[in-house]
Amino acid sequence: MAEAAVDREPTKVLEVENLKKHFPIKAGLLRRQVGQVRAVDGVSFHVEAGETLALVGESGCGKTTTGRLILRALSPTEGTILIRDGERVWPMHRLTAQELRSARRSAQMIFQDPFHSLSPRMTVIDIISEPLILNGVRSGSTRERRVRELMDVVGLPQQYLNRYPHAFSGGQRQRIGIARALALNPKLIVADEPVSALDVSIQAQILNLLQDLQSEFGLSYLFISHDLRVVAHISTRVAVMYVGHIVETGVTEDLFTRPLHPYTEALLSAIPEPDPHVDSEEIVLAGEVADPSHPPAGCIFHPRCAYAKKVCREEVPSLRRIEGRGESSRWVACHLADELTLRGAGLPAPQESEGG
Amino acid sequence: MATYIVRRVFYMIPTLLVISFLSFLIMQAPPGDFLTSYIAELSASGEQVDLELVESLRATYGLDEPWYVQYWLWISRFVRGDFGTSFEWNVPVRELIGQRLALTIFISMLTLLFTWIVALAIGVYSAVYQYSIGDYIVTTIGFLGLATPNFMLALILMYIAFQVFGISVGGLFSPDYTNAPWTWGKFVDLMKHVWIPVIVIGTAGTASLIRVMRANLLDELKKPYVVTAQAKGVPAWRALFKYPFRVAINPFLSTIGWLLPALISGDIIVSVVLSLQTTGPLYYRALLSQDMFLAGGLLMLLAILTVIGTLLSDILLAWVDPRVRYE
Amino acid sequence: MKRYRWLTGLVLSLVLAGVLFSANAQSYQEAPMLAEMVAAGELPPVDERLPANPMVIEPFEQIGQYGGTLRRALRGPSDGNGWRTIATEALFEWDFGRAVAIPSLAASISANADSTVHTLKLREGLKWSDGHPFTADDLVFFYEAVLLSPDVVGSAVGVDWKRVAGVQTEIVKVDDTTVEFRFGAPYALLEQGLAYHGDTALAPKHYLSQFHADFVPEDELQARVEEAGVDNWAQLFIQKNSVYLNPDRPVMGPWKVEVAFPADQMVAVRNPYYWKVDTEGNQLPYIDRIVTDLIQDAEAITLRASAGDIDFQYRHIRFSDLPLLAEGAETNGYQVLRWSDTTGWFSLYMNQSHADPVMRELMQNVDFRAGLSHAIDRETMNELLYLGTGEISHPAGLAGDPYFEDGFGQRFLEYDAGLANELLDKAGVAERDASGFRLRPDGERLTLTISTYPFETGASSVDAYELVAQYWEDVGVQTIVDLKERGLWTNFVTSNQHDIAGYLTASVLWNLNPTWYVPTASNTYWAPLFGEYYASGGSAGEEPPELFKRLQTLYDDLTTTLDPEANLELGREILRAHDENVFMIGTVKVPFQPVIVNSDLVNVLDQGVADFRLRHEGQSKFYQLSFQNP
Amino acid sequence: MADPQVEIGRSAPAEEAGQTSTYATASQWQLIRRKFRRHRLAVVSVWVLVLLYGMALFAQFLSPHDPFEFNDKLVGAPPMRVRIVEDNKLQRPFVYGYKRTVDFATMRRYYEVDPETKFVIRFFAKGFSYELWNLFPTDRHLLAAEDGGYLHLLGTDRLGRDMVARILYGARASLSIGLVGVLISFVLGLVIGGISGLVGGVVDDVIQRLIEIIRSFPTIPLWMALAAIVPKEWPQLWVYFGITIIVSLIGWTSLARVVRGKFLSLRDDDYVVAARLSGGGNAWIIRKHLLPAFASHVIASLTLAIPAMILAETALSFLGLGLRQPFISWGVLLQEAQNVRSVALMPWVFTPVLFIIVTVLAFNFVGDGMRDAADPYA
Amino acid sequence: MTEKSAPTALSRAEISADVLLELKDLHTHFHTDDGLVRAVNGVDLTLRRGRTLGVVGESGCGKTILSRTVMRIVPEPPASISGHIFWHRQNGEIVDLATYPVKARQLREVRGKEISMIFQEPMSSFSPIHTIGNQIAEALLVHERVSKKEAQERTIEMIGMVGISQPDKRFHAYPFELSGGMRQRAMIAMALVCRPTLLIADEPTTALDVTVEAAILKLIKSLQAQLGMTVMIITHDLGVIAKMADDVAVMYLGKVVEQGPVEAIFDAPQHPYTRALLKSMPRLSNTGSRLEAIRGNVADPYTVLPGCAFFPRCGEGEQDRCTAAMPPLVEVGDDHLVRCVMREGVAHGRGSG
Repeated sequence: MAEAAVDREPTKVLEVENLKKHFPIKAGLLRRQVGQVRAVDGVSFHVEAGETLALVGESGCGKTTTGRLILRALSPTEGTILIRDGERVWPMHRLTAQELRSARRSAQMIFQDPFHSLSPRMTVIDIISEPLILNGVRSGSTRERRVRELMDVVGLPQQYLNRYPHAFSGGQRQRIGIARALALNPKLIVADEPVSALDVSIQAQILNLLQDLQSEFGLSYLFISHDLRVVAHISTRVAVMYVGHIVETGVTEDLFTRPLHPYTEALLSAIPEPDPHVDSEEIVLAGEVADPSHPPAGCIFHPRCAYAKKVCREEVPSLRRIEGRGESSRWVACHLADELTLRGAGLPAPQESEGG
Repeated sequence: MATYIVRRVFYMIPTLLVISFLSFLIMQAPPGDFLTSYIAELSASGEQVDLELVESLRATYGLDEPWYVQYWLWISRFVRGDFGTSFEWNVPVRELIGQRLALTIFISMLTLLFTWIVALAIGVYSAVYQYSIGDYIVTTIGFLGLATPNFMLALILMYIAFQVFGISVGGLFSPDYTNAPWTWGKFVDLMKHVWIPVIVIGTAGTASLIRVMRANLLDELKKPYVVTAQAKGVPAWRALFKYPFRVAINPFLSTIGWLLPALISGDIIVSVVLSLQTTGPLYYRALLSQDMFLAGGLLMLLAILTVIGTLLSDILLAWVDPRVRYE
Repeated sequence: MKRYRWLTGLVLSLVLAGVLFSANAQSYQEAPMLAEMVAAGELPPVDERLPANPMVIEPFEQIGQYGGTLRRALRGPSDGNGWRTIATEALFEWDFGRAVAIPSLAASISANADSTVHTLKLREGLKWSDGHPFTADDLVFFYEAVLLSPDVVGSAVGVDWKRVAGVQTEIVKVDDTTVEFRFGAPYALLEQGLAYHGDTALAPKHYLSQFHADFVPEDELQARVEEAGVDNWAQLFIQKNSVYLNPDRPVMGPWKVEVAFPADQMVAVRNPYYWKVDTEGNQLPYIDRIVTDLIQDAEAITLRASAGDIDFQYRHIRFSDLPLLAEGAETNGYQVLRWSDTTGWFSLYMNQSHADPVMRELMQNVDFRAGLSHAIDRETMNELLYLGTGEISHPAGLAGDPYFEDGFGQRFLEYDAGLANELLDKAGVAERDASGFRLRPDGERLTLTISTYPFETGASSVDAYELVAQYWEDVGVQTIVDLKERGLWTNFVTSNQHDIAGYLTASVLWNLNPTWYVPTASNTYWAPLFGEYYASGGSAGEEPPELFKRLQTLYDDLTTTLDPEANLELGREILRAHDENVFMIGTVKVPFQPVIVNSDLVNVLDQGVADFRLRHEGQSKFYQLSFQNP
Repeated sequence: MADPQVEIGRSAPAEEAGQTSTYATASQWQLIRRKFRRHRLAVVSVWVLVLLYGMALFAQFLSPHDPFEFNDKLVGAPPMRVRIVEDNKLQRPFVYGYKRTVDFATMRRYYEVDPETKFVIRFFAKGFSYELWNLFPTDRHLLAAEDGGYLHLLGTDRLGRDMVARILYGARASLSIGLVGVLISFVLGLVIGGISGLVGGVVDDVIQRLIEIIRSFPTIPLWMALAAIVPKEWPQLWVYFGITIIVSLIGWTSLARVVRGKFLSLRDDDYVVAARLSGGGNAWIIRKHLLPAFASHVIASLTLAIPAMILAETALSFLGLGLRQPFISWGVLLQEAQNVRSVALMPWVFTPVLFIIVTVLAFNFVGDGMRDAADPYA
Repeated sequence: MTEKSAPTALSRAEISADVLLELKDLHTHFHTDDGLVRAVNGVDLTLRRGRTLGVVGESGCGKTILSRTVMRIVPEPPASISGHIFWHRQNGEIVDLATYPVKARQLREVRGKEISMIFQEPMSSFSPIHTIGNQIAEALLVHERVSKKEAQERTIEMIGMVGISQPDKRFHAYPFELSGGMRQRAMIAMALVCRPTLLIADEPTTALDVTVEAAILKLIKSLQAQLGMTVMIITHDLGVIAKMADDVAVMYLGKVVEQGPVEAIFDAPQHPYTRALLKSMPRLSNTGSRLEAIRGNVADPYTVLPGCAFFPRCGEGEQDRCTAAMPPLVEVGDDHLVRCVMREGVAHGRGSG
């Protein structure tokens, strides 16, 4: 939370501060609220213009909820979300339904599952022009021109204009989804696991496309993923989430090679690198992921942490800046960050085989 | 779970109140009252009624009161377990219903048994051999049962029973046994009669159950755990009955509660046509003759059973399906 | 003393029955089942049970034998007339199948000079089925504590002689076996009236008074009310007073209900104190038991009958089922008798007191009615409904009714569309609209609605009236057949809302309920308003025109005219008015009523009259029916 | 790809095949049709229904006799057989008349084929006059016996009326009652279910409870009461609509549940969220996404609801609460036949049952097929 | 990779003695309304005892069907199987599983006892209404003459062995009461409770988080060592292959296009498809560079292209040679086979050298 407060510069496309989303749990005779699932519990981060911030974590850590909160597909319980588009700053957390319509031109979303994120009942042109229609592009011919343009941009043959999603492969569908997201020229794209449902070969196509689009249109990505290999490949910076909290952020390379949080270390150690020569010893975490409706006292990770001490069980660590532990600033929420020396991701593979 | 049940029971109270109110409105909705139909009945058989006497009767039975007063009187007594007295039968409603209850439940249970055995067997068959000729045949037969109007089937079977088997129709017993105490002979006599209603009522129910069973089972057969069982080397029949069948039958088991009201009402039309000594004809007659307390008592009883049945279904579902139980 | 009473009884019965008593004068015979009970000491000997002068009955065909169970079927508790008509007794009863009242519980009746006071003597020593004496007190109890009581109602059906010439009748006990009926005017119909509705006038005071507020302290009665689970003592009384739903109530009939509905089968067992004997001194009835199955569906009753499971019944047995019934008769051991039917017309009650003046004028126009009558092809209707065997006439009495004259009801019967059109034109509905329908004199389209409900008298009323409607449309009269639920129909037509009511018409003993032919009540469907005027003594309804007033006067005279010839002439004049005016247009009447009779049953009236007033099957006197092989 | 069904069932696109395949541009409904066609029984049933509705639509033209025309010469006559051979020679199709004898002992009519009277069947022959759809006055009929003759292919009823004509005319009411009833159920179900699913919260609770209450009610008394509310003064046509509404009351609750369920499940689907993020308001989302998404499911449910409505009409008629003669519906025809003597003496008056059965079967099969095809992407 | 057996040069005879499973010209075709799907279309593969074979390929390449064909648990019909599945028993007996009728008792005896399988979706692969203990013990009850009590004891032992704490308590747990990782462990327990010779793991970790995946893979490896099993692991993730497999088979459209020891495949991939797969894979080691994607998509399963199926997406092929006929599998190294005409020359060269 300190981070956003300290440096608020016009280069920041997205600023999130102390974002919370608590889902009520109702039970009992009168369905009274008896507790809450703290899906996102005080998250702060920002995305710089033109960069890709990866939000990583295991399933249920709250990263998808965070993504949806930013675009107000869900309403936050607490916190501020600012999206900056040129001179305009949208306080997403408190916009009315009417204002949101305008604000969403600045930020769009790409979904994980290309089978579910496209209406099976609409043709490609219908799907891509939907945001155009809804945002006042009245002329049909203008719309079609724009759709064709977008199809070019994402690499879809224009003759598929009148096809339905079911006629496309997963990769192509994801391209359609990307074209839809681009239709209104947003500044920020929240990409929620955009490639995890795709085959590896197609994954590469889409990742390349996302990178190309970023450089072409100056997009900023909030890239939500659980796949650290993909994250390593595409992101500028990484934020690691664990049970509703961000436990560590940093520039990608820095974070991968020198993790500061034991959870990041465990995550990195588990990456199966496609190289039979790499023989890493992965860290097996004890126990289960904490229950977000009954988070443990102290550090949320302490029950599974091999390094946990008394302080970890009692005090909640704040996300703090660690200087001099890398080329850029690092933030971590660990009491012991200064004491521990943690292992990074596997060493670079030796030489590529022929054709590499 | 306990709070869940308590909450459901708690919800039942307003529901039943609304139902009781609606029941009463429904009974009051047709113009006239019991005496109107009583007079019509008398004059149809040639009697001339004395209108002065009729007014006096109306006062005796409280039918001259406004409807909300009648409702209040009725419901306040109902709550105390006093269902009132049937105008027509001159007997307390409770007694009247009680008298016919045993036989009604017996027939319903028998029908249920018939329906279930047939429906489950056919349903399983047609799911396992989906799109086979056998599937098409049993499906068609099942639908045929659904499509044939019950009362028609009842009439035709009644005639066949009379013509071919020489069974004295109307009711469940031959005249000689009607009031006789229970003996083996009376039981045999009952069994001679009871197949007609069982088949007639059963066929309609069977068809839909076949469909449900087939659809459920088909859904379950596609589930990966069936492959798991197969991969374990479990014999096919065992894999079928231990896993998908058990899961597919869950929605079935949970409908047991829904049958509760059906146990009492039976299939009204069929029981009227066959003149069964069950509650169905009683009910039908009560509605027709506007025998208010009898009709109201039965209506409320059915509604209560439905609501309890629903609750029972849910509890039963939780019992057979651990997933629901732990939610 | 006892012996003396017995002797007097014997002598009296000999005198009254006018039959020579040839059997053993020392004793009466009784059914074996009763003899057993006597032997076991459960019952006094038959001689003590019988009255001093039992009614001696000559069986219809032969002396019967004791035993057996007679099987019938009824559709439900409201079907109670099916029991009443065969198993209840009254002060007078009809002779076999004839509208002739003969003393029954009454030993004799005499009247004063102007017939305003009738003195009725009961048989000596009559006993209720529980052995309690039946006396004049019971009659007075019924009349004063039940019929005239402001709090309790015995039944919705009253007695015919409650008021005569607007004055309430009095019943006065003279001694234990004698009562006087005191009327406000000479009264000519008492004996018939006692035979017709007499059974309702019997109330066992010793039993029923325990449920009556005049006889029981309030708290004691309240306890009984609560025990029975009813609202008030009047309800309790009604409950206890039912001869057929309450097995505890003592009766005077030949059988007493032992198991009542709501059991699936009603069982009635012989009344050991029954007070009729046959000519050989055998205490009646011959048959031990009557069982009545509760069968809700009429179709199932038909099947029961054709299976031979019904011994004697025409209730719910229909002409249209005859082919089916005839088929099973031989194999299943029954025969199908044909009793004459006295009501089975599909009549059209032309509302003479129509609320709409234009319509009323038309309805009252004889040309209009005649035209409509001529428009009906009754031959075809007969063919369609009754295979051409039905009777074609208007309802204006019937052969067998003393007031009927040959030739009544034969006007305007022939099917003649030309004549029909001509008469209708003449009646003022000559103009037609674009669709070819006739217009009323005020220029509106003439639309006749036949209001009826689905009933059956050998054929369906709906079919019959639909046919009529089609014939009328053929002569340009738009006709709608409006089917109502029975109760609603009754309300509708008695409140004068109809054009034409479609219903049956009674033809015998109409003098006891004259509404069929004389507008004496609102259920005179062809003139409800005028009837209401009469019934209310002019305070309600509408004063009728002269023609109808005359009918009312004629009827008033008929009730008070004792001279048989003069009385007959009054009745004939009433019927003649109908013959001339056809207020009720008749169509076709069912030819006969099939009666299912077990072939083993003897003493069955073979030529009966299917009529409620003659007590349906009861006119064959069930107490003297007997199985040859019980 | 753990599930082999998925792997083989999902057709991967033919991108390399440059031509635009029909599959690729096939809309939802085209795909549904394609999937539906695999259910052969359903396809046959569709044609059966087309035939039945065609019969209803052209009832007047197809009827050889006026359904109200009674024939006192042929009361309760058995079906006539169409013959083409006489004296071993091929003839134009014809029927023989009947010779009637009456047994007055049993009051029964007997009909014997009378080779003396012969009625040749003419196509497009003249018969009773009518106005087709109240528009075209004509007196042509598909089939009719040669002048003055009778053609009772399914026999006659107790008043000598032609069963063919009565069944055809009855089809008009019976077949439309299902459709109209379902339409009413649909509107009720859609509106109430939609509100329930969309608004949620207390409104949803109240509606769900209401549905529960209505479903707790035994249908027969509900019908009886409602049928009693239908004013007796109403003309038959109004009564018909009244009955239709009553019958439709059994359908709307289940439809409302379907609609609500679909609303709830679709509301959070990714593509709906996407539309919302594109700036779509509630109205847009409902119109463009939700309605099309469950239209097919709802139609399948509707199809399955129709037979229940048709049967309900017959049951109501049986109870004497529904339509009544002279109005003709299949229920009315059955009610008229509802007695033992018909079973025993003139079983042909039960032919309407066959039509009911075929209709109900056909709708059920079509509904089955529709349900399977409703989601072509599954 | 401590447990991984070092690649050794075995003679032909030695290899065959070591063979556990041999697939010869195996076809699994599905007859669907839309046409014939050749899910497995002529596969030749050999599994050797104690080793781990990784089968890798994109969705729709037929790898899952292949694994199920081995167990004969594909639905027949619509599937039809031809070719040979030679199963070498410990006692030297060799049976061809492809020849048995689909309901044969012999097949059932192999399944779960000699060959068992773990699935991708541990949630749906368990019956939701039976306890996991019940479902695990069933395999024992079906295959071995054991009492219920004994079955329970052995099941509990097995549950403990796969690293589930409080095994006697978890025996009575329902699947939904366990976390994803625990369920997968239970699934492994179920597969191993009869101590099978061959364990087929079909995408065992795809549905799991990365940390859980690591633990599960580790568990499989340790159990393999402990029980001396042979493992066939099906995955689309080359990372998993690299970590687990001794030998690799790369599948494309129902065919094995390349197979060989894992090092050979990763270090010197011969088939253009294998190479493309490896290159399209994002790695930690080359985060900066652009990925090399394979163009296009996996072809329609209904259409059969003449020649090499990969040709339309292959950048290296030559129209005439590649589309002429299906290239044969040629050996390019020790146990290293490839199905590519472009390698034929190389192969010969190697083969001769």
